[in-house]
Amino acid sequence: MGLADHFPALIIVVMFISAFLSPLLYRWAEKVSSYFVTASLLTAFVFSVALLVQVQQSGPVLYYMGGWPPPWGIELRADPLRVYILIVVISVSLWIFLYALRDLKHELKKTVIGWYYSLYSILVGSMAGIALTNDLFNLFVLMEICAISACAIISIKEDRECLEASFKYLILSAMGTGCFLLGVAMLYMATGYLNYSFIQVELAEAIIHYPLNIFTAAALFIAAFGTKAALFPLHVWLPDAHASAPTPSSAMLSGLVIKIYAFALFLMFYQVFPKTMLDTIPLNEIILWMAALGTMFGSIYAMIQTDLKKMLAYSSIGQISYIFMGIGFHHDLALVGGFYHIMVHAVTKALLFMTAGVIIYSTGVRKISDLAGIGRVLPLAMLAFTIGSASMIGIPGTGGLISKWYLALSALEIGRPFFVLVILASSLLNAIYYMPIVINAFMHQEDFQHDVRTVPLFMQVSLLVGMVFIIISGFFSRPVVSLLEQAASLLF
Amino acid sequence: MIYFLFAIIFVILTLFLRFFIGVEPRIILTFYLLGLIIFLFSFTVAEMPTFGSPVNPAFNEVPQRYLESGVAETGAINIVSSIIIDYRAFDTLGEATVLFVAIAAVIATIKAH
Amino acid sequence: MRITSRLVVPFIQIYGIYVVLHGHLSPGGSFSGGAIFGASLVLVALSFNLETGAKQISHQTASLLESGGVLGFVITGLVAIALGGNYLSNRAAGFPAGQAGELFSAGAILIITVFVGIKVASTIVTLFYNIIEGEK
Amino acid sequence: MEMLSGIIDNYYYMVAIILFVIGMYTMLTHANMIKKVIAMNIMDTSVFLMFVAIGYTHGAQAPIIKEGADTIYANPLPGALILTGIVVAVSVTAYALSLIVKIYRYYGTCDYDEICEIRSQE
Repeated sequence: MGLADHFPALIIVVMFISAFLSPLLYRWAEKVSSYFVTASLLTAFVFSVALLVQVQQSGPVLYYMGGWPPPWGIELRADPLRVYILIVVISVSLWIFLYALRDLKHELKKTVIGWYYSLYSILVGSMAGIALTNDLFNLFVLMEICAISACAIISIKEDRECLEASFKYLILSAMGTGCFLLGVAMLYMATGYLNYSFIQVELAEAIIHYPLNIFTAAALFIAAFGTKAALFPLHVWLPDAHASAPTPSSAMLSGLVIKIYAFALFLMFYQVFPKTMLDTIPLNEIILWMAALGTMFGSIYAMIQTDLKKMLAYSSIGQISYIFMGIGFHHDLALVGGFYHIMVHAVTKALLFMTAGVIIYSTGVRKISDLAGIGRVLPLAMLAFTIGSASMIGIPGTGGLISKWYLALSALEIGRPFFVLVILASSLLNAIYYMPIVINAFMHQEDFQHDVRTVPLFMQVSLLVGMVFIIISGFFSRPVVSLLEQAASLLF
Repeated sequence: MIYFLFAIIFVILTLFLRFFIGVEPRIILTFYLLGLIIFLFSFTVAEMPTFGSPVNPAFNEVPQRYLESGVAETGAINIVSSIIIDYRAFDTLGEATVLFVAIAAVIATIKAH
Repeated sequence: MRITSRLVVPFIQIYGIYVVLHGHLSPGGSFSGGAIFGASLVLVALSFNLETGAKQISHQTASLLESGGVLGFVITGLVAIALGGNYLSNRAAGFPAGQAGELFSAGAILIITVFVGIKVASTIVTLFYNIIEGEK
Repeated sequence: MEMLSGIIDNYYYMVAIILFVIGMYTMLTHANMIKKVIAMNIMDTSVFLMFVAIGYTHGAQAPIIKEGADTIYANPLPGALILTGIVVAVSVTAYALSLIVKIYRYYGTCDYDEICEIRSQE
């Protein structure tokens, strides 16, 4: 048995170790702790790429924690979809961390940066765990870790709005986990297992004896993950939390944290509940309609915002709805679209938040109306903003088009052209609130009014990386799409 | 017949609460809403496996193996301990991590403000 | 009050250690035992004053113990990998199991219990002090 | 009537559900933050009650194995899970309380409505 057999466990453990050590290291050697976290993120990245290679070669990897086979022990499962999510999570968080190294110094007090590193790596570790675990109760524990650390990286900024926002977020996500645990209790009661695969087998039979139990559990799961992933009517916590947080936290929360819950809901639907159940009850329809409303209302709310970060936060509500649409169509092309959108939107939204962070760092401007003429002062940042918003709208040549293309294609294929209209209309709405900012920034006649600080090299480089990636994802989408198609074909 | 009786009791109760005790309509409505939710849940409860029965689905081969061979496999006679620290040790690692996160979050919040 | 707590605290602490060490033999375990031990330290701080309480265990040590407790847990799991088992495995990795029912039995269970007990006790103390200090 | 007897048999689950609804209602509607945290705990506790009730078997004993004795033991798994769950709930409570301490220092109140009022006045 070599190291290669233990990758699924090691990815999580490496992040946890870095979290436990970084506050201690920070106290004695500041420089070392940031290198240490970067190194462990890199290690986790290497491990997850190696895991992808393993999965591609020899099918899903199952890892038994403690050597106990399920249903007695906890099982980690690495199939292509989960590893894809894992790689997205770890690589995007590595990129955001490189940006955060410079940005945190001016946004946070010096004494808490070590704790920020710790919370950040625990957040990454728990998200990797959510992507990999195959056990309902383990999922609950990891979700709770994820929720606390996500709240803590908001409230760490010295600003009273952050406190309120993170309290609201904490209460609502505690409600979410409460609902989730009740659902788990009902499923456990009816089946006697906690492992996804065992539950799926057992439920096919149990659904005859305890149908209401299982429907209630499904409804509770939708409520729980909907709250955590800001599905439209349950999104109330998101704008405050994402807008007031420090920039790297905003990028992290908007880019990854809400998506991991959408992915968890996807796992519930396709790997926990039996296939027959989705045919008999219209759970998919509920999600689909909520998502359709979310794309419209998220964009409409975003239009009336005056604060740049708040607008980006509302735009996240619209964009997460595309991912839910991908789940709700119950079709393999839609899944490809939804999962491609997870990656594209993670990068794009993180890039947009970083741009906002750079603008705030260098000029202190937060209001959209004050951005006029900024394109001549901060050309690189505004170029990044332009490419990011192009991807949000879905202009050809950016990654945003690919995901919308697949979503619309599958909507046509299952014979629901109405949703194509929804996707088109929301793209139009996106254009309505992103384009004026870009146009104003470059075309405005007068000069920019505020003082400008030079942007550090690290930040510029990370903006550049994001831009390049979005363009690449727009032109060379084939490898990822074929991976996703292969994974989706396993499910249907 | 019995539904009719329930309806009459319901109306009388509402009128009584509103006019003799003087409860606000908003509060009465909220209570009825909560009652409705609990009523919907009660269908689920009625359908659940019987409480305390030794043949219900939760008591399958999983706890059976814990109880029968737990001592031999882990060496601990307290089966709950052997579950939390051996069979499902990763949960406990997560739990210790939750404690650590709570500490980190509290210290970060308190030091930052 | 002070005399009572001075009398009671050593017994509480011994009881806490007992509960931790007998986690695999009797009801209780790392969490209950650690909480009892931590509560005794909080009791000292409450019945005397914060400074006397802080003498018992300083912030530095508390946070060291915390990280140390979890790290010990994680490393016990890694040792299992080094011994050839899966992560966090006990018997399969070859931890000595001993005679069931005795104090030093159950291999990794005892080690992990002690680590988690330390962790929980220091967590309770740290939480208490930090929230009190935050209020000032 | 079949339903009624089902509920009476499962009164333990029913109590858990009622507590859950009470906790959720209080958590979502009350303006006082401390009350929200208490309600959160009620909600969690109700789920724990439900879990523990699943593990109960009539006439069974706590799962500490005694050599030679021929007894029925209760299902140990829910108990073990709930030990984890309780610690999780405690840590969320601790963090929420520390947030409240800080919010109280900024605004001088724990009431959400009053905070909104203070903010709108500025």
